[in-house]
This record gives sequence, structure tokens and C-alpha cells, in this order.
Amino acid sequence: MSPTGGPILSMLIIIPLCGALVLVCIDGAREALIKRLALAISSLVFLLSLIVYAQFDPATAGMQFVERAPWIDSIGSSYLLGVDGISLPLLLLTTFLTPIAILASFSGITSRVKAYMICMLLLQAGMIGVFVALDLILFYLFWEGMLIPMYFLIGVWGGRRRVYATLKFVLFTMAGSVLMLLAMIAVAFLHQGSTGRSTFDLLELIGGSIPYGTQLWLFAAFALAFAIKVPMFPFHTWLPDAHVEAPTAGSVLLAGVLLKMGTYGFLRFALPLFPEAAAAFTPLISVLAVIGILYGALVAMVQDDLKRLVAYSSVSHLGFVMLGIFAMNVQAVEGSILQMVNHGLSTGALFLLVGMIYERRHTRMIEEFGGLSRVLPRFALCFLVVTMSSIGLPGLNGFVGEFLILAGTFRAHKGFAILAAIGIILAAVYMLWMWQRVMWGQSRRAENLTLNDIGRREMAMLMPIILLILWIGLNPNPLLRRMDASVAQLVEQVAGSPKADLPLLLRGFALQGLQPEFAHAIFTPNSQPRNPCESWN
Amino acid sequence: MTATVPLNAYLILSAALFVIGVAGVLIRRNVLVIFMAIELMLNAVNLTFVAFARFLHSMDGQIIVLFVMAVAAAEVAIGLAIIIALHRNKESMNVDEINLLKG
Amino acid sequence: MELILPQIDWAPFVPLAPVAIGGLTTLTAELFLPPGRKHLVAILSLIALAAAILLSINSWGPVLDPDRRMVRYGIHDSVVLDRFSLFFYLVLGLIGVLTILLSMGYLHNAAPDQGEYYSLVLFSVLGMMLMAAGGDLIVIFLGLETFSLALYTLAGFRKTELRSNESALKYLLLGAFASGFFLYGIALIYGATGTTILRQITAFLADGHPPEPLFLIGGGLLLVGFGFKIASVPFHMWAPDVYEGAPTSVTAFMIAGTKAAAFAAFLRVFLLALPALHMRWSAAIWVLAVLTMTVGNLVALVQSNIKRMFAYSSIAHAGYLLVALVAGGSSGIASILFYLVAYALMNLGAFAVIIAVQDGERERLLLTDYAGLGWQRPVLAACMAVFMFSLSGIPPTAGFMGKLYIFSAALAGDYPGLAVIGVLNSVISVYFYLRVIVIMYMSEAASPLPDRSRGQAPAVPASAAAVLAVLVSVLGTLHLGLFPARLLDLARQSVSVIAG
Amino acid sequence: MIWLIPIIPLAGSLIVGLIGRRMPRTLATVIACGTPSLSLLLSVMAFVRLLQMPAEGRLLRSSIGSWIASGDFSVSFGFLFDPLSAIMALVVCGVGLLIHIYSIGYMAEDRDYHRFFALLNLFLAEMLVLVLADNYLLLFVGWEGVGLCSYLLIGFWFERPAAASAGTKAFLVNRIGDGAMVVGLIWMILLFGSVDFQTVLTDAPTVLVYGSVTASLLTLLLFIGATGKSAQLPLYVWLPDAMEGPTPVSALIHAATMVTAGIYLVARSAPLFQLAPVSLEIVAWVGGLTALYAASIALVQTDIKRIIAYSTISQLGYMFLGLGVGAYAAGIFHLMTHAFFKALLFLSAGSVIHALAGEQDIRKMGGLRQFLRVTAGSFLVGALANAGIAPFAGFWSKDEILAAVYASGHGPLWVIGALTAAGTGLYMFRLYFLAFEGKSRLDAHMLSHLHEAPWSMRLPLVLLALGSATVGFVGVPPGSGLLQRFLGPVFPASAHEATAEPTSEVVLAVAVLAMAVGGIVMAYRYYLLDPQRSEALAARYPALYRTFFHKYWVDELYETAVVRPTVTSARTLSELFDARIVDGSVNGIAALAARAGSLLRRLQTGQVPTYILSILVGAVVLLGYLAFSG
Amino acid sequence: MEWLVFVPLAAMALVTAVLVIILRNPVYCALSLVGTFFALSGIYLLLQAQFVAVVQVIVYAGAIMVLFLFVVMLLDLGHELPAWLQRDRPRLLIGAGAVAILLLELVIPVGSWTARAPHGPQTSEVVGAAGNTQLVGRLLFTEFLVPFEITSIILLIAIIGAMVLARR
Repeated sequence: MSPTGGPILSMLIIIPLCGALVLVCIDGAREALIKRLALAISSLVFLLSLIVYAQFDPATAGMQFVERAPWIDSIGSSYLLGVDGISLPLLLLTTFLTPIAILASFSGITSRVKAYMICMLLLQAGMIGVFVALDLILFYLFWEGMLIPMYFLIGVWGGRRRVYATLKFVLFTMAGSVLMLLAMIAVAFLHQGSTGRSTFDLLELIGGSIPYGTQLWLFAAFALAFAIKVPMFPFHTWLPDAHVEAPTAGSVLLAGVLLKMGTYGFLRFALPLFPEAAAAFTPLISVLAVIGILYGALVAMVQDDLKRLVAYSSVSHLGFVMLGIFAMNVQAVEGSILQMVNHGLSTGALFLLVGMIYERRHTRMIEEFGGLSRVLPRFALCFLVVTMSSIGLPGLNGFVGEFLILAGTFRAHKGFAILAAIGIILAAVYMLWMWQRVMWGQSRRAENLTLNDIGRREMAMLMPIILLILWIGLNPNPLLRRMDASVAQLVEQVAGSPKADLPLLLRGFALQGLQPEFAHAIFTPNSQPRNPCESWN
Repeated sequence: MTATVPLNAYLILSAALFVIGVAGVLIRRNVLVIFMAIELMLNAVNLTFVAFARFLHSMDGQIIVLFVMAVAAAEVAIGLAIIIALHRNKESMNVDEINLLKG
Repeated sequence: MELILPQIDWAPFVPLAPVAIGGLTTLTAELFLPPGRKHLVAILSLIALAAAILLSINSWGPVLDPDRRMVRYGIHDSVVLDRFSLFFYLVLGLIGVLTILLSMGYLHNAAPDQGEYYSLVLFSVLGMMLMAAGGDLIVIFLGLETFSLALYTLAGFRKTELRSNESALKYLLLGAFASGFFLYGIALIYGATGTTILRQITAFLADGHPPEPLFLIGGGLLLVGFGFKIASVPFHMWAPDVYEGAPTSVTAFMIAGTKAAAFAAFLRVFLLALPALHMRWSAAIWVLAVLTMTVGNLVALVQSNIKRMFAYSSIAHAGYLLVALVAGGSSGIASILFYLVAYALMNLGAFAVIIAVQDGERERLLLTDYAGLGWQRPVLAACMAVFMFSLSGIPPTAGFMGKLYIFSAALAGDYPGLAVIGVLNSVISVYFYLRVIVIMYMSEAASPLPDRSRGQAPAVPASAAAVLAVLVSVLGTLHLGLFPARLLDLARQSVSVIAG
Repeated sequence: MIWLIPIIPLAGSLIVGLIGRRMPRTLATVIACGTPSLSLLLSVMAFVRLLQMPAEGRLLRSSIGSWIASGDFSVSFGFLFDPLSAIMALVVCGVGLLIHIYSIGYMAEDRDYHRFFALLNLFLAEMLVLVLADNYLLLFVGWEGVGLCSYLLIGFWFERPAAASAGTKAFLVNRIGDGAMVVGLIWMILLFGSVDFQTVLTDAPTVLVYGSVTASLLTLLLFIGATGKSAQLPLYVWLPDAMEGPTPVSALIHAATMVTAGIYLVARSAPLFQLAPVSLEIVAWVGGLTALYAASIALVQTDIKRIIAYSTISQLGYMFLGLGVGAYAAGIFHLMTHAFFKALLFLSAGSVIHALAGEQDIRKMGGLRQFLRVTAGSFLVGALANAGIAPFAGFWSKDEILAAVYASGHGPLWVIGALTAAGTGLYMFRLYFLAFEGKSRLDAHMLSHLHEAPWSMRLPLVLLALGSATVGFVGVPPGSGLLQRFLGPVFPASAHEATAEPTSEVVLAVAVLAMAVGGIVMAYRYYLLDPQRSEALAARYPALYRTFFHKYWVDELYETAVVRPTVTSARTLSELFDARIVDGSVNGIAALAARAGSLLRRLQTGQVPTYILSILVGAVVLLGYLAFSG
Repeated sequence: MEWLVFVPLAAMALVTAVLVIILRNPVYCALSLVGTFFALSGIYLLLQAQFVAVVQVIVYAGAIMVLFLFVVMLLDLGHELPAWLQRDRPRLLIGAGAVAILLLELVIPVGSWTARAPHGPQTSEVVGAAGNTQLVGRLLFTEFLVPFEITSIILLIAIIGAMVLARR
């Protein structure tokens, strides 16, 4: 039970759900009411989450506000929620960004407002669920369930190629996560095999003794799902499409929260469940992360669509996060978690800003702009802060995260840290080049000269983010302190496993594959006579 | 040469009849003839049942044949009704011309 | 000569009786009801099915004595009463009820209101129930023929439509052909074991008689018959054509009912009578499962007719069910039972939507007919979306839970390869299911139907009965998606009594 | 109290930047110029307190609190005021204040007046953070912060494409150095577990082995950062372009303060560098070569600000040269004097540009002295100081550096330095003669516009001229002047300063002075007496001239060797690899599935015989397997 | 002795069966099928299944075939091309191969099967004593009561179906 005595985590999930239900009952023509109601509900959730933040005990490494109820007994799955220092920042990020995203939709969404707001609230519930679920099946339920509202958000209110983008998004995500589902089941079975208890309770499953070879496969399945979500190179191509086509709020939440689910998944599930496999995969994933950092940055550099540019920048930024996670020491992991929040804030804000000029000009092509600083000074200031946050200017939030990641990574592997530092340079390249082309210089279209600067509502969206950007940059400790215990525990669980280099990993797989019984199990039906009745007698 | 015909002879005969029926279904286009071929198959099965009944000393086989005949009759009745209904809409009895539904 | 009637245990027939009686009654009532009140026939058949369901529920407790494995046998083992049969009675009863509900809406528009329709539905439900409960291969065969013959007729029910004729004819020709194989299989097994009663076959094999070629061939022929009925590749080709051409309500019924009944019998035979064959069968079924899933899903990708798409989808789902069958074990079989319920709910629900949104006389059969529907009929379209998500196995829906159980059974049974192929297939399927949603919500409506989101009321009201069917299905789908435990327990109990 | 020094300008920046537009302009101006005054006042007070302390323990600290604490690593918002920071802070605040005042007049017409002052204040704040931070990470905050301000100020007139791209270029080139510096910092954390100056610099001798590779690499990484910020080879390229910014910005940021951050960093890290002789050698050589290189380019440039910019690079090279031979105090000394005279030069140039309505080409000037007496006079002072003519400030500091170079046994470097001194005299006075002396080449429009600057601009000029003339005396006598004694305790004892004999020192000084004077004389002869001779000279050595004029084609080299390959490969990645291969394989899989579906679909012919055949074949195979597979 | 009866009957069954599937006129096909039915009926007699033999003639040859002929005549169906001309070759080849293999698959097991000692209760003596028809009747109403009833429903469905489908 939570210190407040109430099931506050469930409330966080249920309130938006109920809110969605309320919206269903309201006449779709009363758009103003619907908008305000949706905003109020999501803000209420945010306020509630602040209670969680306030009452969170930084000294406890384990789960807090734990709620447990029986759910599907027969397979050992239960309704199990909780937060710790790893999920808390992300939970807050989610509850913080959703009202902003809803506010951002007030002007951008003109059709089917009711359905839109329902989707937003459902999405919020799903996202919160992902970050608080501690039962594998429950987690998967939220993980996939959350695809549905996002699917609609992109598909209905998206841009010209929205259908392609949304299907790609869903299919890509599904392709990864179904294998994870199998791996989850396998984990539970293995646990059942060794303890006799059938459970999907993450906390109970951690620390189980899964044989090394099996771990490799299971980890690979988890890692694929999460890597697609992150997205890591080379599984990233859904992201630019989804981002470009999504409505502003969709992009904000997609970049701000959804991508974090992948990295969070690594921290919460993949690493603690399979520490040895994680260690074995570290070189591979680190290499991919570094490639992602550089690749995302390089590709971002030459994009001519603002949203696409930001999307590829996410690939690069998330590469940092992945690198930090797999450095597996306290600084790197804390930096990664912080960087998830930072990326959520800065990229979320970037999408908001891009959305704002899109609403004014109905284009996102960089070549259409130029010289906006003159016309939109307030916009320019906000954009500047966010840009600087994104490229990790010290004093703003991005720097703290990146620096901790680099410091931690350097500890684990000097080369990767150095390559990642090149990524920092490239980040400045693509962002500033974009800035130069969009905000500076002469306007390339006459329309640009008559644009209105951002108004009060838009400031209301941006100001909280900008304040947080500054606040985290100057005082990240409140967040870091709350992570400390949990991260230390995680690192302890995972670190110490022998690291394998890439050839060794491949050999491990190959040996697994060559073992006759294993190959058999994968590729052919079971040849052992098996009496189907045996288990019933 | 024994006095009685062995069971295998009956079974082989019925298997042959069954296969002839199958071949008929496969090669004929006329719906009615296909039906006849199916009847051939069912008759082959019947022969198997009766033969087994004889050699197992079990009447069950013979009883089953009666059911099969009833089923066959029912199938034919409905089948012919369908053919008539179809014929009202399309004057063809060739199965490969009945291919509105495909893909 | 004196006819000695055997001592009869009537209990096994109790749940069957209302259906049989209902079939006869509706047939008769149809003659006497005035033209305007023909819908009472439907009500009557609903009552019959409700009675069957209630009696089944009633039997559930008494039959089952927790201490002993309670199975009761009808005359000469012809009908077996155990929780397995009862589970299927309930499933089939549900399918029947939903079918009649959606048929009420359909026939109102599409075909003359004919009382024979409902009695045929009832008779085919009866046949399906017999198939599920049959303890004798002959009874199973007759049950199969009962519902098949009824379905042949139902498929051709819109007899002025060439497509309906063609559907019925193809179904009949191919069905009879497959029946021939099935029957030949029974004959060979009869020859090899001297009996057609499942329990005795089990006993015979358990006596130490090794399965001989004759027996194996017999079993194989049975497998062909079952494979045909569940529409497993390569015995599946009838399904798309028949499903497309048949009246929509009948298609729904066929998709849900045939599969359930065929699997019921398949399971009983497979598990009870032929454990000796299990090893070889599961290898064969492994291949069938993979083929069925893959072909079903791949071809469904390229369909433009919604009924046809569902036909291929049903083929793919048969593949998933076969996965669980291969996996075996009590959890595997229980997952089949669970999945069949989920499958029935989502398919019937989807078809109920198809019927509910038909535009007067015009059915929406092409996928493109659904353009913009999400905003013209928000509730129905939302339900359709739920069914699509469920069919593609996205939580929180029954379809997801069903797949979860099936694939966990596959893993438990040490078939990781099968599980992987299965889940990848379900990813393929996501594409075509979501395409329906894409069309409903993300493309502009071509037809001038009003758009609810702009505050306009629908032009053609949907049939209340069909809407009821939709709502029942959608609630069931979501309920099972969120709280699957109860049904899964029931399924497990049902499976636990089957052995013996 | 120390922390107030940077915070006050920060507050000023926020006030002016966010609500400055809504307040009277005078008030905004007062705030904008008042905050540096306050900071200066505070710095002076702190300086006085420092002087009251015993020489060995001159240190003031103040900490706001913890900044980042993660695991075993923590870093605080701590400030430190020791002699080195004191000098830096005083220079920054002092010169900064003057430039603020100057800007009141210079920017009076600009519509972005407020933005300018907000940025100027912000820059001051960041610069003060840089020099007052008590740890490397906080220093880095200021480090990048001044980079940002520099970027925004270079691009201040962002509508000019040249300004916009110059700003971007400045930031990016700086960022390259910063990347290396970040690596250095994280390595430092790994080695020392801390980035506090106190910990790192105290523990350095125990943690790092003298002359070890680690020590060398670590210091080199820091030095790469310094070359970026202080515009040394090979990262100097941004500084000449930075002249696109308003002239006060050039004066403040790109001459007096920000570009000296690298010097400060190296001086601050002296205990580290002291352990890495290789690094010191590299620092010295980079400094020396840069000095000569930049001077050679400055010889032939025609843009008044660019010449001064190259001069800045050259002078910074001197400073590094000093640091590299261990003459840290001399380096800082030159930094200080340079701040005065270079700010002076820039402001005078600004005054010229202001007077000529934006004209910057010295070939179009000439004879300005008669119109702009104050400007010309102050420019002359600055030029003399820059050229190192005794007794102006530049002479003393430059002399001290070169003396140390010679004393440390770097003969070749001394020669380079001396040559540079000659070059400095030449280019400085080429500029002076062309612009202020001789015949006027102004056109009518300029002539009509021509006017001496307002008082707010003249006052700083005069003050700076005074400073440039006199500030050198704090370092007299060489090696043991006030400044050296004040700074002495900050630097490692092993620093070998002024070990040469006084007599040889005097000889050297005279030699260098002679070189400088020779340069001036040459300038006089070539550019004032007989301008044709300069052209003849250029014609005589066309290759050399073109090399100088095109700045050794380094920009072009970077363009072809770095920028274009990067962009091309990025484009290839994006358009070929990402779109075709990565995305293509995804779409390919989807297309494959659809293709397979279509193929399979064709089997569904609609004809019963096909279906029968399918069942039959299936049955045959199935039966075959079941019955005959053994 | 039995062979003398069996062989001609079997030959007749096979020949007529083959004729069914190769004759081009449906009427001839139907008549050939009648021949098969009669041959089988004879074989049933040989197998001491008198009741079945009689039903075979009455139901099949009598009822079903008449129905067939009735429809053939009613719908006036034309001839069709011989099988080897009407279809594409590959399908025919595959079909022929499959049929051949199927024949082998069926014939080999049944041909090689050695019957166990019969163990059913209805030995020739029992049947002889009770009489074939009586025994059939008794079983039909006792052990096979349920299938029997189902059959009645099947026939009912057939009636409904035929009526529903065939009426205008």
C-alpha cells in the first residue's frame, strides 16, 4: 500500500480511463467543453503524480506504492503495480507531458475532437500503466494496448502518408514485441521449472537462475522488442515516418514518452532478468548505440523536413541513453534515466515548436523558412532554449544527462565514450544548421513575414517545459537522489557478470544453435513421445 | 485356392472402387457425374464396412452402412436441389464454369 | 422376437433435447404463424437455445463430482456427458444465440423471412453438439453430416443469387468428398479395432495392440476429414469461396460453429481414441499448423472482400488452434477451448457489425465500403475496431489472451519454433485487420452517409437484434481480455475430465 | 559573496532580455551597464580582501550547493577567488564594463538594442562563471555558455547570411574542441573521482606519473578544448569570421575575454601540464606557430577587423607559447595587457566603422586621423602596444614571454616569436598607415557621414588607451613584478620563469624591440611613403602573397576535407543507406509478404477440381507420412 | 466356390465404376453406376448381409439413381469432353500421380492386413439363428438408437433443404 493509504497508482491509470468514458458520453459537438475536460483530467493526473513524487522515499531501493491483486491465477499473473527510482521520473514525465500535449491540440485538431481527446486519455492511461506495471503480462497488456490509441492518433489526425506511417509503426512494434511475449512466457516457465511456482511477478522472477544459453535467446527477444521501440539503429525507420505524419501532440508523446518505454524496458526487464546475457550483449548493443548516435546525427543533418530532422535526432539521443544503460554503472544509468527525461522534455518541446510553425505555415520544410527570429522573437527565444537543451549546453538539462552517461561509459569502455563525444559535436552541427536555415538569414517566403508570434496558450505549453529544462540543468539532484538507491540496486544485480566480446557472443549463439536438442526444439517438432494425457491423470 | 474369398480381396476391391470414385471426382466436370463419383466412394466405404462386419463377426458394420446410405441419400437430395437452383440462375453444369467465387 | 430396450441414462440427452425439439417446433410454428409474425420463430429458437444453455449449466455441477471423474454415457456410448461436452454445448449455444440475433437483422433485409432458416440453424447446432459429445465415431460422423447438410442448405439459402448457389454447391461437393475420406477412415479403424466406439478403441490399443498400417491409414483419413472441416491447409480451399458466397449470417455461423464443433470432435478423437498416434500426428499437425497459419494470413493480406478476408483469417486461426493441439497438455487443450470462445465472440461480433451496418438492401462487402464508417456509425465501428484488435491479438482483448495461452502452451510443450512462427504470423495478420480500421477511420467516406462526428444522425437504423449481438460480443471480447481467469478455469476443468 | 559576481549580470541579462522592451530605454541601459559595474565593484572588493591575506593563502571560496551528485561522483556550484581568478575577473569586468559603455553609443541605432545588452550581460555572467568556478565542470558551464553568447552575438545581425553562417561556424568549431574537453573531463573523473580544482590539482602529482601517456593525453584533451576557444591552430578558423558580429562584441568576446578562456584553462591546469612535458612542448609549438601563421595572414588582409582578428590569434599564440614553456604568469600577463590593447584596437576600429557607415575595407580609407582624432590617437596607442613597442603594455608582457622561451632553451621558438614580433609591427602599422595616415580615399557618401564617435564611445577609448599604455608596468621588472609576485603562488613551483641572466634578457628584449620597430619602419616605407612598392612586393612573391591572402586555403581545405565529405556521406547515408537499405528492407519484407499472398491467391482458382486436387494431394502426402514413415 | 461368384461381381463393379467416370453422357454414367450398385449388392449377399443388399438395391439403385436420372433428364445436360482434353496437363498429371499413390497407400495396408481372430458377438451362427434382418432391426433400436434418431433428423434436414432450395 502506498503511504497515502490509497491505491494511488491505480488511480493514475483509472482516472484517465474514466475520463475517456465521460468524454464518450458527451455530445461531440461541444468541443470546447471536451477540450477543457480532457485537459482538466490529465492535469488532475499530473497533480496526483506529484503526490507520488512527494511521498516517494529516496532511501528505498525497492518498489514503493505497491499494489497487488489477483488477476489470472491460473497462469500466475497478477495485478501488480509499483514505482521505484527508475520508473518514477518517467512516470512524472508522462503525466507532465500529457496535459501539455492535450493543450497543444486545442488549435491543431479541428475535426473529431471528441475521439481525439478520448484517444489522448487512453494513451495516457496506457503509458502510465507501462511504467508502473510489475507483472510481465500486465506490462505487456499496457505495452501493446497503448499502441491502439497511438495508432488512431497518427492514422486519423496525421499527415498525408499517415496510414503508411501508422501501420508501419504498429507492425514494427508488434513484430518485436510478440517475440518478447514468448520470452516472457518462457521466463515464467523456467521459473516454474526451478521453483514450482508459476508467476509473472517481475520481482520474483529476477534473480532466477536461467541457463546462460537460454538467457541469450530470451534476452535477444526482449532486446529486439525494446530496441525497436527505442528505436535503436537499424530498427529505427518507423520513427521518422511516424513522427512526420503524427499530429503535434502525437509526436510529442511519441518522442517524449513512447520511445522511453524501450529504454525503460531494458532497465526494468531485460537487464535484471538476464544479467549474464546482458553482459554478453553489451558490446553488440553498445556498438549499435554508438552507430545510432553517429548515424542518427549524420542523417538528421541532411533532412529537409523539420520533424524528420528531430526524429533522427531522437535516434541519436536515444543512442546515448542505450550506451549509458549498457555501461552498467551508477552514473551512466542515472544519466540515462535523466537523459530519458531530458529527451522527453527537449524533443517534446521541439515537436511543439515545429507544430506551432506548422500550424501557421502548413509546411515543415526547412527551405520554406528563414529569418523567423525576426518575425517571431518569443518563439525564437523558446526555440533557442530548447535547441540548446537538445545539444546539451551545460547549465541546461541535456548536459547533465549526457555528461553522466559519458562519464559512466568512459568508465566501462573508453572508445565508446570518445565516439559518443563525437555525437555531441554532430548534435550541434545538425541543430545549429537547422537553426541557421530556419531562424536566421532572410526569409525565403513572403508568408513568413506576417506570421503571428506565439500566444498565451502556446507560452503556457512551453513555459513549464522550459522551466524544467532550466531546473533540471541547474538542479538535477532531486531527481538523481530519488534514483540513487534503485539504480544502485540494479547495477548490483547486473554488474559483475562477465562481459563477452562480440565473437564470443556469436560463438555462444552458434553453439546453442548447433546443440542437437536445441536445434531440434527450434526447428522440428518434439520427437519425444509425449502422452498428452499425462498431466491430467 | 481356399474355398472362401479372403477379407483382403474385398478390401482391395473396395479400395479400388474408392480410388476410382476419387479419380472421377477429380477428372469430371459435370456436377452430376461428380456426384455419382462421390456415391461410388461412399459405396466403396460401405463395402469395407460390410466386409469387416462379416469377418469381425460384428453386425455394427452393416448397421453403419444403413446410416451411410441415409446420409448419401440426403446429400444427393440436397445436392440435386442445389443444382436445380443453380441451373435456374446459370445454365451450366460444368464445375469449372462455376467460378464466380475465387481468389 | 422380443425387443429389449436397454437401460437408458437420459442425462446426456437433456441439454440436446431443447435444441432438437426447438428445431422441430420452429419448423411447425412457421407453418402456422401469420406472415407478419414470423419473427416469433426466431424468438422461439432463441428460447430453445437458452434452454439448452441453462440445462447445460445445470448439468455442469451434478455431472461433476470433484472427487471422481464423472463422465456419463448415453446409449451405447453414443453421447458422452462430461464437462468437455458441456463446455462445447455452452460455446455452441452462445454461437447459436448470436447467430440467430444477427440473422434476425440480416434476413429482415436480405432474404424472405423463412422459418426453415431457424430450424436449420437449430438442427445444425444440434449436429455440432453431437459432434462435440459423440463417443462413437459414427455419432460423430452423423453429427458432422447433420450440421453439414443444414449448412449446405443455409449456404444456398439466397437461392436467387448465383453466388449463394455456387457457395452451396462447392461446399456440398467438397464436403461430400471429404466426408468420403472421413468415412473411409472410420471404416478402416473399425476394421482394425473391431469397433467405432472411442472408449473401446482406446482400450483396444491400450491392450498392447500396436497400431498397424491399416489403423494408421484410418487415422490419417480421419485427419483429412477433420482438416477439411476446420479448414486447414491444404484442405482449406473451399472455405473462402463458400464463406464469401453464403448469406452473411450463415457465413458467421459457419466460421464460428464449424470450427468449434470440428475441433471438439477432433480433440476428443485425437486425445481419447488415438493417443498411440499422438507422436506421429503431432508431427503432421505441426506442418499443417505452420502451413495453415502462414497461407491463411498471407492470402488474407491481399483480399478486398471483407467476407473473404474473414474466411482466410479463419483459416489462419485454425492454424493457431492447431498449434495448441500440437502442444497438447492440459494447458494446450484448455487454450483451444478458451480460444474457440474468444474466436466465436470476435468473429460473430464482426459479422454482426457487417450486418448491422448494411445500408438497406446493400450489404457492405468490399473493404472499401467501410470507408468513413468510423464517423458515420461510431459505436458499431468502434466495436468493429475492438474485434479487429482482438483478432490480431492486441490487448486488452480476448484474442490476445487466447493467443497468450496458445503460445504459452506451445512453449510449455517444448515447441518454441512453432510458437515463434505463430507469433510472427500474428504480426502479419495485424496488417490486414488493421487495414479494416484504416479504412473505417482513416479514409474519406465515398457514400453520402451522414457523419456522426459532425452531429448527424444515421440514415438507416441498424437492426436491434444485430446490435444486441454486437454488444454482447464486444463486452465478451473485452471482458475476456481483461478477466480471462474464470473462463480459463472452466476450460481447464473441462479438459481435466476428458481422459478416461 | 563571490557567487554574486556572475549572478548579477545574469540577473541583468534576464531583466533586460525578457522585459527590457517594456521599460524606458534609459532604465534598461542603466541596468545593463550597472550590473557589470556591480560585478566589477565586487571583484575589486574581493581583490582587496585577497591582498590583505598572506601571500600563500590568498583564496576566497563560496559555494551555493551541490549541483550534480550521482553515485560516488558529485560536483558543486562552487566559486573560488584566488589571484588567477582575480586577475581574470578584474579584466573581464573592467574591460567588459568599458565595452558596455561603448556599446551604448555604438548600438544606439540598432533595433535589437535590448537583445544586444541582454546577451552582453549574459556573456559577462558566463565568463565570470568560467573564471570563478572552483571545478572543471562548472568552468565548462561558463565555457560553453560564452560559446553560446559568442554564437548569438556573432549572429546578432542574423539576417545577413554571412553573420548567420559565421555564428554557426564559431559554435561548431568551438564544439569540436569542447568535445575533446568533455572527454578530458570524464577521464579526469575516472582518474581523480572529482573535477574540483583543489582535488585534481593537489592530487595530480600522486595520481599521474610525470611524463606518462595518461598525463599527456589528459592535458592534450584539455588543450584541444583550449585551442578551440582560443582560436589556435588548427581550430582558429572561426575567429576571423566572427568579425561579422557587432564590433563591441569583437572587442569584448573575440579579443579581450572569451578567447582567453583557453589560456586561463591551461594556466589553471598548470599542475597537470607540469606533469606532461610533451603536452607543454606541444602547447608551446602550437602557440608559436599560430602566432607566426596568423601574423603572416594579417599582413595582407584588407578588412580592418579581420586584421585585428588575425592579430588576436597571433597574440593568443604568444600566450600559449608562454604557457608552453612554463611561463604561466607571463602568459597571464600578456593576456591582461592584450585585453586592454586589443579591446582598444577593436573599439577604435569600431569607431572607424561607425564613422564610415559600416565600411571596413582599409583600402577605401586613409587619412582618417584628421577627422577622428581621438580614435586615431587611441588606435595608435593600441597599435604600439600590440606591436610591442616599449613602454606600452604589450612590450612588457611579450618580452617576458620571449625571455622565458629563450630561457627554457627553445631557440627555434624564440626565433619564431621574434619574427612574429616583426610581422606584428608590420601589419599593425600597415593598418594604421593605410587607415589613418596618408591621403584620404573616402568617397563622398562616407565623407558626408563622417563624424567622431559620441562620448559614450570616446570615453572607453580614452580609458583603454590609458590602460594600454600603462598596464604593462604591473609586470615590471620582468619576472618579479607585482603581477608575477601576486600570481606566483598559484602556479607550480617548478615553473622555470626568468631564469636567464638579466643582461641577456635585456639584450633579447632589445633585439625583439628592434624587430618590431623594423616592422613598423617597413610598414612606413611600403604603405605610407610609397604604396606602389607594396604591390610590387606582392607581385614579386605571388605564391607567398596568394597563400597569405587566401589564408593558406585552410577554410577551403576544411571545406573539402571535412565539411563536404561529412555532408556527402550524411546524404549518402540518408538517401541511399537509410532509405534504400534499412527502410527498403523493411518495406521489402512487407512487399514480399504481399507478393507471396498474391501468388498463393492465384492457386485459389475458384474451380472445384483444383480444390479437389489440393485435398487429394494433401491427403496423399499426409497418409504417406502417417502410414509409411516408419 | 465363393471365388466364382466374387470374381465376376468384382469385375463388374470395377468395370462399371470405371465406366461411370469415363463415359461422356451423364445418362450412361448413371446407368453404369446402377450396374455398380447391383454388383455390390451381390457382393453384400456373398458377405451374408442380406438386408444391406436389399436396401442397396432399393435405396441406391431404386431411389437415388432415379433421382439422378430425373435431374439429368430435367436439366437436359449436354456431353462433356473427355478428361484428357479438357484440362491443363500439369493438373492432370499431378492428379494422376496422386490418384496412383492413393491407390497404393490404400491397397497396400488393406491388402497386407491379416485379420485377427474375429471376436465380435455376431458369429454366423448367431446371425443364422436370429436372422440378419431381425438382428439389424434389434441393433438399430437398441445400441444404435441414437444414430438412428440422428439419421431421421438428417433426412428431415434433407427434406427441408431440398424443399427450400428447389422450390421457386
